[in-house]
Amino acid sequence: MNWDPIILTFQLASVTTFLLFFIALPLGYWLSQTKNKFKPLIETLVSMPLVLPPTVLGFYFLIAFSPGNAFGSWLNEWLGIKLVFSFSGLVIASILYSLPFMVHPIQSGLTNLPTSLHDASTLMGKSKTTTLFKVLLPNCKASLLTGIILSFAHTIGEFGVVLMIGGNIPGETKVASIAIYDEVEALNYNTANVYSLILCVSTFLILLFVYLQNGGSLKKYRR
Amino acid sequence: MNWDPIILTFQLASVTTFLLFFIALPLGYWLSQTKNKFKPLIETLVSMPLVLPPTVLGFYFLIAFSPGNAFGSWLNEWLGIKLVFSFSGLVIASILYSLPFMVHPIQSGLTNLPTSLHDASTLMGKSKTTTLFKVLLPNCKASLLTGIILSFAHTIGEFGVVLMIGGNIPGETKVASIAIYDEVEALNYNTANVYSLILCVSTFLILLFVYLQNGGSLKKYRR
Amino acid sequence: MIKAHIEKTLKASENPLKIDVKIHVSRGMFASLYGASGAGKTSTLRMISGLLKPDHGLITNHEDLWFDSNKNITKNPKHRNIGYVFQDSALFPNMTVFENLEYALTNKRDTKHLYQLIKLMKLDELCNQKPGTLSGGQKQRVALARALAQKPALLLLDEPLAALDNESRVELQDCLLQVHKTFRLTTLLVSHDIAEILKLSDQVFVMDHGKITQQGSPKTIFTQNSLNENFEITGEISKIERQGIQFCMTVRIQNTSVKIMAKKFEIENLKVGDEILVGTKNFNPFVLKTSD
Amino acid sequence: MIKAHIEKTLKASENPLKIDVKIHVSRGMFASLYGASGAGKTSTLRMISGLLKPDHGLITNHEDLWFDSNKNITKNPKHRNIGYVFQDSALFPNMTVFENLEYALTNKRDTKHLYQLIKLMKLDELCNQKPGTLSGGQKQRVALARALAQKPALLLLDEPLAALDNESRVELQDCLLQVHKTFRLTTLLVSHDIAEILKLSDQVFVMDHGKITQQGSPKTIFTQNSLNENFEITGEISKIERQGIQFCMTVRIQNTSVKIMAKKFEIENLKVGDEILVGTKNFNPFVLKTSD
Amino acid sequence: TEKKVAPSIRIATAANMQFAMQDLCKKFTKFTGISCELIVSSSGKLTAQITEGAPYDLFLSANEKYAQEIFKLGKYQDKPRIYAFGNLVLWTMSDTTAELSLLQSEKIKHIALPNPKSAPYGKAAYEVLQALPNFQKLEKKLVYGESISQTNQFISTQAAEIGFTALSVVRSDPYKNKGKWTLLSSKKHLPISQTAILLRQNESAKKFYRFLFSSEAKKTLKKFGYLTRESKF
Ligand SMILES: Nc1ncnc2c1ncn2[C@@H]1O[C@H](COP(=O)(O)OP(=O)(O)OP(=O)(O)O)[C@@H](O)[C@H]1O
Ligand SMILES: Nc1ncnc2c1ncn2[C@@H]1O[C@H](COP(=O)(O)OP(=O)(O)OP(=O)(O)O)[C@@H](O)[C@H]1O
Ligand SMILES: [Mg+2]
Ligand SMILES: [Mg+2]
Repeated sequence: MNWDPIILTFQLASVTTFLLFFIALPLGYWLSQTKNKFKPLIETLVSMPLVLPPTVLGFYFLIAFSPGNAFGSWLNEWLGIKLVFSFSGLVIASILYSLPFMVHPIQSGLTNLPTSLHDASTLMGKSKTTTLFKVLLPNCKASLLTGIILSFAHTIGEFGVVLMIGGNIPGETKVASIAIYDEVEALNYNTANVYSLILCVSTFLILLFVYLQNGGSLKKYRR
Repeated sequence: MNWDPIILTFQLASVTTFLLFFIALPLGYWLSQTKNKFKPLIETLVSMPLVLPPTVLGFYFLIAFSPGNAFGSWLNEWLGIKLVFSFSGLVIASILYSLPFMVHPIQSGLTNLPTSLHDASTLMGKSKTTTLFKVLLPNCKASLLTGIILSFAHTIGEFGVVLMIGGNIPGETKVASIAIYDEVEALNYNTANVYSLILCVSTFLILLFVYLQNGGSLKKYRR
Repeated sequence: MIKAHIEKTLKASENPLKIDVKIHVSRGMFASLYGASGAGKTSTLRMISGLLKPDHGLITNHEDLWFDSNKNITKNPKHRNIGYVFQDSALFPNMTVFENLEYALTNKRDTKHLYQLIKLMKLDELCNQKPGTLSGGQKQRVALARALAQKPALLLLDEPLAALDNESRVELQDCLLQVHKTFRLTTLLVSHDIAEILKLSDQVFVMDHGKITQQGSPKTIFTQNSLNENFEITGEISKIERQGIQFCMTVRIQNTSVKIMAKKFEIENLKVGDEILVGTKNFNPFVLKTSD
Repeated sequence: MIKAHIEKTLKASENPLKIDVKIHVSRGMFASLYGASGAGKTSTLRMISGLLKPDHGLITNHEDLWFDSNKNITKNPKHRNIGYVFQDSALFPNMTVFENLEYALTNKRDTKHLYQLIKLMKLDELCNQKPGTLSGGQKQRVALARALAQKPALLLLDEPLAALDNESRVELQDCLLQVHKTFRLTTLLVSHDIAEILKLSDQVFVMDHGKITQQGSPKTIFTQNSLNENFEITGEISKIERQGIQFCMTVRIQNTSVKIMAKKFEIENLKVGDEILVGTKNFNPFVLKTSD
Repeated sequence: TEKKVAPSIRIATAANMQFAMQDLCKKFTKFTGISCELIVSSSGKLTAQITEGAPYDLFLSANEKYAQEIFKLGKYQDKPRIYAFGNLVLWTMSDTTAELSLLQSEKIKHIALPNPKSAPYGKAAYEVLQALPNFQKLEKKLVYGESISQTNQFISTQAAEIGFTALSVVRSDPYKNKGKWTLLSSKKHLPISQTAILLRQNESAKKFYRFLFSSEAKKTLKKFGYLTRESKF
């Protein structure tokens, strides 16, 4: 058995989760605060990856990212970035694909904080950034953790998008879910089972941790 | 262009959502009430479809449901139900796959109701069922709606599982997401684009409706 | 007669709270449970009602055994027939006021009782409104009516008036008095308002850190306890005038005249010339020097 | 001197509420805003602080223009330097009491001011605790200290004591009095407790359905308003005894003796034999017939 | 909507064969009145589904291995039979002619081919590449499509500058005049044996099975770029 796909999967999940956190943070914060009338529209767009078939998404990524296309060639020529068949492309696609899994918990965590915390900090003359980092985020750690862990687990399980734009390059874009698919295609069911087991067990443990932790932190406030 | 896949998709989504509602209702209710120590475990299992690669899930469904297998043959012989390559099989797989999208909103809707509503009804001598249907559910309609609509939209977008156990049989298991895949495979990008457009627009509108409605119902209580 | 001898350890936050209480309330009496926040008042009520299971103990209502840890008997709360008013009213938002009352009826056809309650509690005009459109005071009035609709064997009131402003509060207290006069239900009220307890109840249990520290008549308890909570002085009625729906009595005390507003039922057996005792519970006076 | 002439229509629920108020509070004064629930008190405070934008109007603090709808000027709330105490305390749960106070400091090195506050408000022992472990009264004491830590130009208090039990409430009222004596901050308190307003404030605004219906000194307002809310009678001090940290005065009124507890600062210029006026605000008496 | 003509047969078809099969089916229906449904997917997935009892009448696999795998189950009477051989081409969307020598050029960043593990055309392409002198360098440029169709997507969207595909693809209607391609000699790789196995012994299915080996079918297969028994041997 080859461990590369497993290692690569965890690398992809880590990098994606890390970057996603910093993208989702301002977005979730904005959504939790705004009364803008376009808010439902933005919320819908953020949630689209939940309901779109990943292969559809992947196919359009392929078209958008490929250098034969205006956007893709612009990226390629001006920034020297090639998004198809590369780890960085997978990261970008995964970020888009896991976006709702990070934005939703952050947004709801911030929304559920009493507004008086935000107001109090503002009236003390603190900037929005100070308020966010010193007051709001430390008080919704559980939501942040949920977001981080869900995104991580979801990226581990990602398949359709990666299949479409990854090109199945060993050590670069061949993640575990693709490896399972490959082995199934090649009728090596035993190897597929081993990969699947590793994937299932690790996502299971990760989720169980979230729920144990959530239960625990909720219990403190339950009457 | 063939409308069959679109019609089939909406049929599948409707049947799945309908059945799922009645499965998720007792489950969500139980999760919202219980202090059982296995609760985090059940919550984890319910959430697994969120993070597992659909193709992995589909592959194991295929094996589990197939008449060559103990469970599949039992179903086949005793109940006369064949789950692979049939519409009913798709429904069952979709129910499992969309489970968290229905259970989560119902559970959180019920959890967020003041416990005093439940207590008050109990002390009036009402049974759990009466309390649930007369008091609790009517007061978390928004959550129920969210659950129904998310499940519906998610089933529309379903792909990996259906591809594996459905077998792509026109009029029976060839839903829109598979049709798109097929057309892309056959290099008919135009038809694929039309299908994708229909799928994207309908899921977009459905989600937008959820968020407009959520925003609206939240606004009433916002300070 | 309700008897509750119960023990339970609550493990919230760092320091667990051990509740260990003995409460006896005779049939038809109005008893109150007084204590600071966190003393365990709500938990006690929840245990009596069966919403929370005690660790040890015995609860009986007249001949009826509700809980016995030795015999391992727990009567389902839904069969205890308890009228319970929650601090947050707990009206069902999906039903109108009338539907809320109707839902609570044990016998769906007993509409006579329903209309009697609506009349008694002056709910006629609110009947078709949803709870969301009611004021805090109106909500609690409806919640009280709903608790009475099921003709309960016991009435438990958990700070029903704590969230109200002064005016609604006094109004609801009068309403509670009226109800108790009419139905003579055994009642247990949780409150941390001494004036309220003095006004309403026959008996008070003072609770502190899960234990009953004092019990007896409210007047004895609260006057011996905190000297300046209660104040009484005698005077003579010199005039009674009608003012709208109320009455205004002029009372001569020493050489000043004091005007006191009163409800109709309060002055029913009073007339000019009567000597009366004017008291205030919760006496929290200010003092100004007049001679200098 | 804070001046606020503001208008705003709030479109909550079915019937929108139009707030239209003129509030002037002179420098160093303690003013209160009184009114039933839903009258618009909180919204008014939020508009003054800048958390809510008025539709029209003008708000100035001394020479400083905070809001002018004509000139389209809105000063950012974070630059208004307002100390605000919320009903729910709004302490930051992730910080200890000390860190909460420190966070509010405008000048991080001004620890002298910090320690002065901690001493004044008796917070020494709470400094290292997290807000979650404090009682309701302690929480509000910390919240008040925190609002003072930033040396505010204006102190806004939104029912800081509404959720407290009697004992903590009276204690906090004394604390507020003390603070006002020490810092002489222009203060606006929202309350629907008449006794509290009478005890604390120089000036009261009565608010009803978004409008100021009455304003003036609390004594005038509340005595002319509801006859039996206020009660005064004269007596003579016959004894003053120390009892723990408090003092117990025996006052002879008519032929009864009444014992009244008092704080040290309250009896500073009183002695045995002095004639005093004993009053109670929020006079909600009961009447008993004694002659029959 | 037109009513479905009964009886009809379901043919599980490997992706590379789909264009030729569409044509064959049309002809077959015209002759016999029996309609055909094509289930197009990768050979691996179809094999898994047939193993689990998928209701297909006929399976056209892209190589012998998958058909043999199914025959091994012991449920079927007829041995798998090869009915045609596939041809491999090198295909590009750019203006330069597609030559094997072009692969080393700086401009070529990615070379697309189907996954050799599961797709017969991929395996053949890999064999061709391995025989090249500078294979080590080229290996870094390889990107794998899940099936031949995905490889076609990679090439046609220009995500990969060049790639290997089936002759039938570049001769199909959608791609007839797109890009440049060269046929690779079938001597450079093991034969790509298009294999058929009959899954159900019903009359219609048998009829199609027979039709597949008829000279009429062979004509069509040739037109789409396959070699048949006669032409090969
Ligand atoms: N179900 C429970 N499990 C564990 N601890 C609990 C539970 N319910 C309440 N507590 C804790 O027990 C203590 C007493 O709570 P309780 O609600 O009975 O007090 P209370 O006297 O009603 O106070 P208040 O006046 O604030 O309503 C509190 O510290 C509370 O956090
Ligand atoms: N941001 C807002 N937008 C619209 N309506 C609001 C807003 N905030 C409050 N309201 C509504 O305006 C009315 C007045 O609210 P406000 O909180 O100012 O009253 P209040 O006098 O402080 O009452 P309470 O004593 O209950 O705190 C209420 O009916 C409330 O629902
Ligand atoms: Mg309580
Ligand atoms: Mg308010």
